[in-house]
Amino acid sequence: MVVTTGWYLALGAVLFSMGAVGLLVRRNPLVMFMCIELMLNAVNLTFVSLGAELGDLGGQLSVFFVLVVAAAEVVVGLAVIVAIMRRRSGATVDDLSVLRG
Amino acid sequence: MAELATPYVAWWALVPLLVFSAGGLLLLTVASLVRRLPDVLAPAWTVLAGAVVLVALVPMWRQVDRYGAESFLGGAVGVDGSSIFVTGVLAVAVIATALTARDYLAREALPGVELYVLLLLSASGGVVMASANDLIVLFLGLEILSIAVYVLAALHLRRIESQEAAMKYFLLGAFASAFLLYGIALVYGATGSTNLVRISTFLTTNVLIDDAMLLAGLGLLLVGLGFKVAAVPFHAWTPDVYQGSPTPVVAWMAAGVKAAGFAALVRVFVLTFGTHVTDWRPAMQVMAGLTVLGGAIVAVVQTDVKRMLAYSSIVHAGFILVGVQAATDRGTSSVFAYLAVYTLLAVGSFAVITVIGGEGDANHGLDAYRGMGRRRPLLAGAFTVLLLGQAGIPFTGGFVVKLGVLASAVDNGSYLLAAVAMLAAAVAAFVYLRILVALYLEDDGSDGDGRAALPAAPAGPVFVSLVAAAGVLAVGLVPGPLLSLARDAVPVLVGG
Amino acid sequence: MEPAVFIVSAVVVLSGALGVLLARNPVHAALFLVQTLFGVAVLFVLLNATFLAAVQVVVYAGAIVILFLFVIMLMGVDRADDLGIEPIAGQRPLAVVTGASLLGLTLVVMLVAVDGSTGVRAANAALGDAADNTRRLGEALFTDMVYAVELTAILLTVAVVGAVALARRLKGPLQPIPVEAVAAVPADEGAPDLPASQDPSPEGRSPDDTASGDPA
Amino acid sequence: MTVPVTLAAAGAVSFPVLPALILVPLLGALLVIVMPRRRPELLKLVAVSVSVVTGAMSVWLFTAFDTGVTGFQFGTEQVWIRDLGISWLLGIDGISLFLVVLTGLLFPISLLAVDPDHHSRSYYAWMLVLEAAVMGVFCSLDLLVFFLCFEAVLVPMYFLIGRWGHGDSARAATKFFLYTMAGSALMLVGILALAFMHADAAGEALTFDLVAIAEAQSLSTGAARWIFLAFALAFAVKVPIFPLHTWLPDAHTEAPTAGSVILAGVLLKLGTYGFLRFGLYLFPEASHFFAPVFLTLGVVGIVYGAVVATMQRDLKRLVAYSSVAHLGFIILGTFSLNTEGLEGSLLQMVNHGVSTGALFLLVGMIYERRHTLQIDELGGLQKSAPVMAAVFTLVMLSSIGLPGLNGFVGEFLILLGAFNAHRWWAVVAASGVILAALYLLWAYQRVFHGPAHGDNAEMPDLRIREGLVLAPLLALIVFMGVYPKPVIERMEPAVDALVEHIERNVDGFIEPVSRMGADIDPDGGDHDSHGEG
Amino acid sequence: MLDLIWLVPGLPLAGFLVLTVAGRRIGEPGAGWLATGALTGSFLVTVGVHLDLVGRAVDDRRSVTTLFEWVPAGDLSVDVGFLVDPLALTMCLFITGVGALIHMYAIGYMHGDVDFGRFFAYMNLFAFAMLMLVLGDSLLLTFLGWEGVGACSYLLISFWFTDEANASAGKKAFITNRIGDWGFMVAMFATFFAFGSLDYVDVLDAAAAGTVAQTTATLIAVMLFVGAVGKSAQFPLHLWLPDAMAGPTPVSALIHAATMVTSGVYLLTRVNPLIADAAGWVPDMIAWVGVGTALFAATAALAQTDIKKVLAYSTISQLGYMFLAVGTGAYVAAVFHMITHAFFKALLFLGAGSVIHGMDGDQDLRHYGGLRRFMPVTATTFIIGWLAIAGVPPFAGFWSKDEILAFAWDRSPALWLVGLVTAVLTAFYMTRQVALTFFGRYRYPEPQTGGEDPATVAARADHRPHESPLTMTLPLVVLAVLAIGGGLMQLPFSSSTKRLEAWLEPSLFGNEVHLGLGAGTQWVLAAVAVVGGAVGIALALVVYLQRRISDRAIERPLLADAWRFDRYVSGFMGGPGRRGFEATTRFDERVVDGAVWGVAGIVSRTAGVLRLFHNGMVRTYAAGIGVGAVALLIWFLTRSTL
Repeated sequence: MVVTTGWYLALGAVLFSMGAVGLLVRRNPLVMFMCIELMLNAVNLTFVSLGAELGDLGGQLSVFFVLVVAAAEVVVGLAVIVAIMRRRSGATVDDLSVLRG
Repeated sequence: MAELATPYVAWWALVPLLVFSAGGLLLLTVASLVRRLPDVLAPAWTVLAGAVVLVALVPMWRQVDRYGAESFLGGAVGVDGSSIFVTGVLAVAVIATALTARDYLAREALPGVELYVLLLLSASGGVVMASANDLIVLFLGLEILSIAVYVLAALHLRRIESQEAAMKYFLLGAFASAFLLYGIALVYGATGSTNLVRISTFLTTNVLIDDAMLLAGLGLLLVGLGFKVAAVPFHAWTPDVYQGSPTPVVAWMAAGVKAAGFAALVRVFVLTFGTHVTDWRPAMQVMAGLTVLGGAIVAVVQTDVKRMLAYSSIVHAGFILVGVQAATDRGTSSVFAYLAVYTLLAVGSFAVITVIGGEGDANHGLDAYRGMGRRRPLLAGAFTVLLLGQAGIPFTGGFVVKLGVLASAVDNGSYLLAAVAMLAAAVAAFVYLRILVALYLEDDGSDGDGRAALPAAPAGPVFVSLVAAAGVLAVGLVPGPLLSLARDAVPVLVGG
Repeated sequence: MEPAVFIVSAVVVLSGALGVLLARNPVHAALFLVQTLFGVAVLFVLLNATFLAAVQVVVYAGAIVILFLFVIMLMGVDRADDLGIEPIAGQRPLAVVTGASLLGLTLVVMLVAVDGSTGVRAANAALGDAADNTRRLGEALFTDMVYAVELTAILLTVAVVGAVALARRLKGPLQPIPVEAVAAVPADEGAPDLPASQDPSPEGRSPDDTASGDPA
Repeated sequence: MTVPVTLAAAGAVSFPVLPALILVPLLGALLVIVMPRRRPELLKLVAVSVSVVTGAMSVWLFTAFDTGVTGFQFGTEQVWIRDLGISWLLGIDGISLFLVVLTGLLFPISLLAVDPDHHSRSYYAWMLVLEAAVMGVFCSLDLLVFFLCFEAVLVPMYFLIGRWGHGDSARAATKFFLYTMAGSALMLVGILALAFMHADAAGEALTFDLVAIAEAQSLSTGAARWIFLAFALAFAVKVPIFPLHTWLPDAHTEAPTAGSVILAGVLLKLGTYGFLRFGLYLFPEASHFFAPVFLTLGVVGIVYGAVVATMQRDLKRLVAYSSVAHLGFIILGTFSLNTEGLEGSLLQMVNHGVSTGALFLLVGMIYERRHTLQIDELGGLQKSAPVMAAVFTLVMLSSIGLPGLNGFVGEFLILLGAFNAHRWWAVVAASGVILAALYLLWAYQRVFHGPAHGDNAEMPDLRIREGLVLAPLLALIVFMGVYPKPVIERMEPAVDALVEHIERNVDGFIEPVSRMGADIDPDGGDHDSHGEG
Repeated sequence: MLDLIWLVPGLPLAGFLVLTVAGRRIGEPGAGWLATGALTGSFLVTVGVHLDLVGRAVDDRRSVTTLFEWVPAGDLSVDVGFLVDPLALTMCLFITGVGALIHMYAIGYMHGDVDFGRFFAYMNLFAFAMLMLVLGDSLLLTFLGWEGVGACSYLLISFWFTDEANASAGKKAFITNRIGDWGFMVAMFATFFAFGSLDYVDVLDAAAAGTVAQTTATLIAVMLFVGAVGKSAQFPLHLWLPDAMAGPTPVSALIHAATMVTSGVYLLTRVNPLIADAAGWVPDMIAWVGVGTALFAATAALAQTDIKKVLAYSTISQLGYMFLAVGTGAYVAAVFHMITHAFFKALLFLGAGSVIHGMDGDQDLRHYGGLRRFMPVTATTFIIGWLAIAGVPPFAGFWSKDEILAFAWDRSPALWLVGLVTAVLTAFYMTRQVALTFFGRYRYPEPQTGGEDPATVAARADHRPHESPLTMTLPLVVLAVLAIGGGLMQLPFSSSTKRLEAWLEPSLFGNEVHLGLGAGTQWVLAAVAVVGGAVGIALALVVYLQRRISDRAIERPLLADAWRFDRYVSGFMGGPGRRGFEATTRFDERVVDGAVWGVAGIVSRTAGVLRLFHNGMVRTYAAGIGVGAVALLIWFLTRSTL
């Protein structure tokens, strides 16, 4: 049997959905953030496999930038989390709901 | 080994981007090298950068006017009327924010130049979005803009609310960007490219037997961009983030981020996917309707002025969407005109709120505004004009631009949407009236001459609010110039 | 042998993802994440994206996850969080339904649709074999994509500046954490009414609350 | 695009008087704002003199108006938003003339009559802005400019009610603002739709020129009807037509005296004027089609307003509800679509402005003296204030519609026209005159008759200044009752033109007029419908 | 002389204006004399015009004098102009004449009133309005006068406004009149609709030419009749007149006896061609309403104890006679009775006023008695008036009433019979009044029914009734003379003695019915009428002088209450009517306004629901994004070619 691109894409879809679900169910900001990383990886997978099917480099190029963006996001995101944890260590995102209404 | 053929660069078109980014980096280095920097320098520098950009835009505008739009850097960048117009709007927002921020930082005892640096850098991100001809580039611009704004939101390190706002904004923003990226990937798969020009040529030349992937990609793109412009149901972050973030930053969010976001929305949907307008217009119409109604209705029950204006910004986003969904030149130009006026309204209003917020930036309840009409006639007058402008009362810029988007909607026959928008506007008017009531009608002259309880009115914000109010009135009375500018700002796609 | 590798690494990827979802301890979650990332890297190799595979391992698994772990240690938030409770009513069912329908829809796109992509072939640059994958990438990045590359520079600067700005410790007192934060019950502001009778908003504090925010 | 604006010989002066009508008050407002703090007493002087100048110009218009000419006079045009084809297109005809004059007269009077108790600077500024906006409404021949002014009126009125009103004025002001704004929300959509459809049909550039659009009549029947409804809603709220009237009593009760005078005298006319100028002129077919609805609502308003007025305990509320009844008459006349009815409505607009204005002034004077308007707290005032009682009697009789006073002529013409068009509506509406007598006389009896106790016994009588303020209104009440000819003959050409316009554009419709030897078929309903005559 | 006709209403108007401006300064008695002078002047002018007209040929006796155009609107064009014809002039003559006398009388009667000036201003205004009513050359102008007199009667009834009762009476009069005016207005609309004009000349000539369809004419006639019923206090709109006695007595004499209340009769006479064109049942209705009212009011008058109330009901009753005449087509008889009635009823009212004046305002018959000793002139003249109204030959009343009865017989004996009974009753209650007032014992100092404290009784003891001053007695005398000789203007013996008929002929378009009875029948009828009158008088004398029969037998509370009709009506007004009004008001507050607040409530309630989404929880917001994404995907996939 031969592995078509569809398999990769499907895998990406599953991974993406799992990431989304994770973000909705986990309360630890760090873990939620990891779930976002899962989604980004799903996207990367999709990019690369599509690029492969198209015989095109564009997909891989895009992934390159996604990686960079992911890194930047992680830096800032973790910085924000650190800034909060400094004052309210161990707070879940649900505890951070002063702003509402 | 062959020489790499570096693509052609039209440097004149990159001036705004270079000024903003280089300005930011320079400021950063200077600030980190020189200790005890006079704290007037950073804002002055930022304002200067904004002013330089504005000046630089004039010849660019002429150039584009004469020789038409241009694309370069391997088709990654395209400068046209719209990108220049939006850049101008961004520059204005930068200047206003910087002017407001100086006194704010002083009052809140927040040292450091990072705010200005990040402001300039995020502005450069906005410029990139406004001139992006490639989805990846657009995404990068958007991330530059957003990541800077995440930090800006958290910048009031003394207020836990500030960090909470940043956290929410950040998590949701990242979530939304994931969708956006997935959308880009699908579009790439469907069209074989991320370059807007190639995509549109591809779509105009081929008819897809099977456009599921393309349309799914469109949907996901709409999620990502809808989040940036705070369209229902992707809007929920707006009130919390606006309420928590430092007020001058909120001005930038409302003005700058929205402007960039809508520029991107127009570039992607109206321009690139104009061929599929029948597919995405209904979705966007529903979104627009939900946005105006949702924003207006929920705003009614708010008692925190900053939050009220957050919801009103959602309403405005809905109105702008009304212009976008028209997907006509009239609609697009009305969108840009709206963005310009809304920028004035936002920076002005939030400048006033900066003043009233008082030390700690926490005093935003309606009762903080009681009797302001007597104690602060000038500021109250400016605020009145700005609020009436947001309500879209005739002879303010707000009315003119609302008229524009409605006209475009009616022009392409979406009467229902126009009617819904007007009704929502009527509902939203209640919110502004409520603030006006606090300003003028609930003045229980209790606090003697009142000046005692009054936070000091720093020059910067007052100046900004006055100028903004004047601008709003000016546009309301003489709308011709702005509208013709906006008409020439209709974007075009040109290949490199 | 490709199917075998695919299936194995798919299992690795998905199990890792599942681990991230379900691990009670964030440290474990991070490690599961690493697992997933490796799996993806393998898939990259399968797809002739050798360079990306390498970057994936180095940057992601190497840098990013380590960063995560640092923060976890630094903050001491490594205590297991309780997955048994769900404060927001109906959040989990909603999450599952949303995720499921998301999955369903995307799968429809990916599979029911004519297999794979519809776009033009090799629009940007021909995809070579694994051997010169890196060279081609480099060429593309520094010719057509040079603008984007420059932008990443700005992006990273922003990230650094932001991290620095947030890391700074302020002199002078901080503002108190609002009471609502401690007892996070949704306080319902009074019913909407005409301005005649205002209800005081939670933000409208008496001056002495905010006074603590004064700089010395 | 140019309008068929006939520059009447007298009107063809180089001086652009209509823009002046709008600009003079506006500049006056600016002047008031920038006036030096040290001389507050000058504020009133400036404000009054500005409004007097405006009033003088409007009266000059009345005299210079060319009776023989149909179409618009004193026309001027100034492009405003070229992209949308919006321009300041001003002109007046026999229909708008009198409302302009009325505005010009009422503002100086109400400025003279009452002084604000605080913030006089902004008070005068808002009053002048209001005058400018109202003038804009009555003079503009461009749909969008009309809408602009129509909406702009809200802001000054909102502040006048809210800041200088009594009682729960903030609530009343907000209700007024939102109610009317919500009402006119759809009108903007309607205007845009109308303009675009016209542009498409006529293949011209986008224009909001009233005359051009109305004369072209390029809309499909269905579209015209929908858009008419959008307009009608806005006007109906403004008039107000039952059941959209409940903002009026609140606004009146809480508003300051001057506010009430202007509100009743001028602002309510925005709606009725809108029906005449825009409803009938732009959508003759739709107006004719929906006429039964509005006739019914008008009649209901007449009876209903009177009934509710009878039971009011607050004098101002009573007068407010009487306005509902009177405006019901105006609607009735408007939609009887014949010369008598239309002229009656126009006349009634002016009359109602004068009479109710005077009534509110008097009520305000009573309030100044007694600080209450609760009817059962008043009584026997005629003993202590005979002159005021006499004046009140005169005004009341005019409001009841006593022949020989102004109120009667309008009412009679309206009913006459209505009878020719839709007999039974008129017969029912005529019973309104009974009820009018009922509530006004009863109120008068409870306020002025009977024994006087407490403060009522030594309430001071009318002062000279107050008498002088009222004098012009009283003079008008008598004059227009005895010799309305100069007024009617000025509106006749415009009204005839309007009626012909309707006849031209509604097929099968013939102006319902009286005919020698006509028979009143016993079963006969309205004989107008497709005027078998 | 004819072109001076504008002076007739002009002089009173001038008087009114002068008095309103300077009434207080002129003061008493100047103001009174000025008003009287004004009216006397217009009387003289009227006489002049009369002579002028008499000098003309019969067919030349109708002329229109136009002053200016009043309401020119569309097809409608109404002038302010005067239609001078025999009918109008006849009215003017007795209005101005009797009016002048009553003005003069009022000078004495209103002596010492604080608002002396205001009173005469109103009186002059009334005279003006009344003259406009009769002289107006179009229905609209008549309507102006019509409403004008209504307003004046309102002002004069509530003249002493500090007393709530007077105020209410005035209001009641005005509003009841308005009900009639509604009919008048509808009639005018119909007239304009059918004739395209409101001028009498056009309308009446057209109607006389028979160009008007019967239904139209019927509608117009009926509606005008409604108006007339209101103004002339016929059943069921008679309610206001008894209350109207609250006004000063001269007002009652002038407005509520001599002039205003007769304008209904005038109107119907004026539009006789329309009535002629109307369906046959219209005249019958008029006749029956008239005679019914006559009987009804007469019965009520039997039991009244207030001297003015008796006269009020008798006025209603006499007006009933006039309507009977109109209904039977005897317009001349109607006018004839109108005039004679004006004479003797004014006389009676003024006499009553003089009595009240002499008795310090006490109006209760039962307190009087034997007053002829104290006020001889009043007594004599009052007795003359009594004989006149009782239909005793040869006094004026006899002739007019007899003529009416004759016409009634001609139309239908039933009408005649009711009329006759009424005549008997009239004689009875008038006799009762005279007996109780002027004859019998002087009862004033005695304690009255329903024992009262001795103090007041003692206070009354030393009161001496006195005769009124000359200004009051002189008019009495003059009117008495007229009441005696008034019949001369229309004697039934031969056509040459029917001067009034001959004179009015041009105004009647030959619609005057001519009696088909032989002289014999007429004599019999007259005899029967006289006998009836005599019987009534005799009965009354038996009851009230010889006290053979207890007056309890006649003065039933039901009658005193005028068959409780008024009670029922006001009961309805104060009960269900008022409740209905209040219900409407509540409806306005709760439902109509409630709906507005309901909308506001809906908005805020929706907001309350929506804000639950903004609960501050990131993951909720994320869920929102997820759901939105799913929704968009669904939409776009439905659009795709799957």
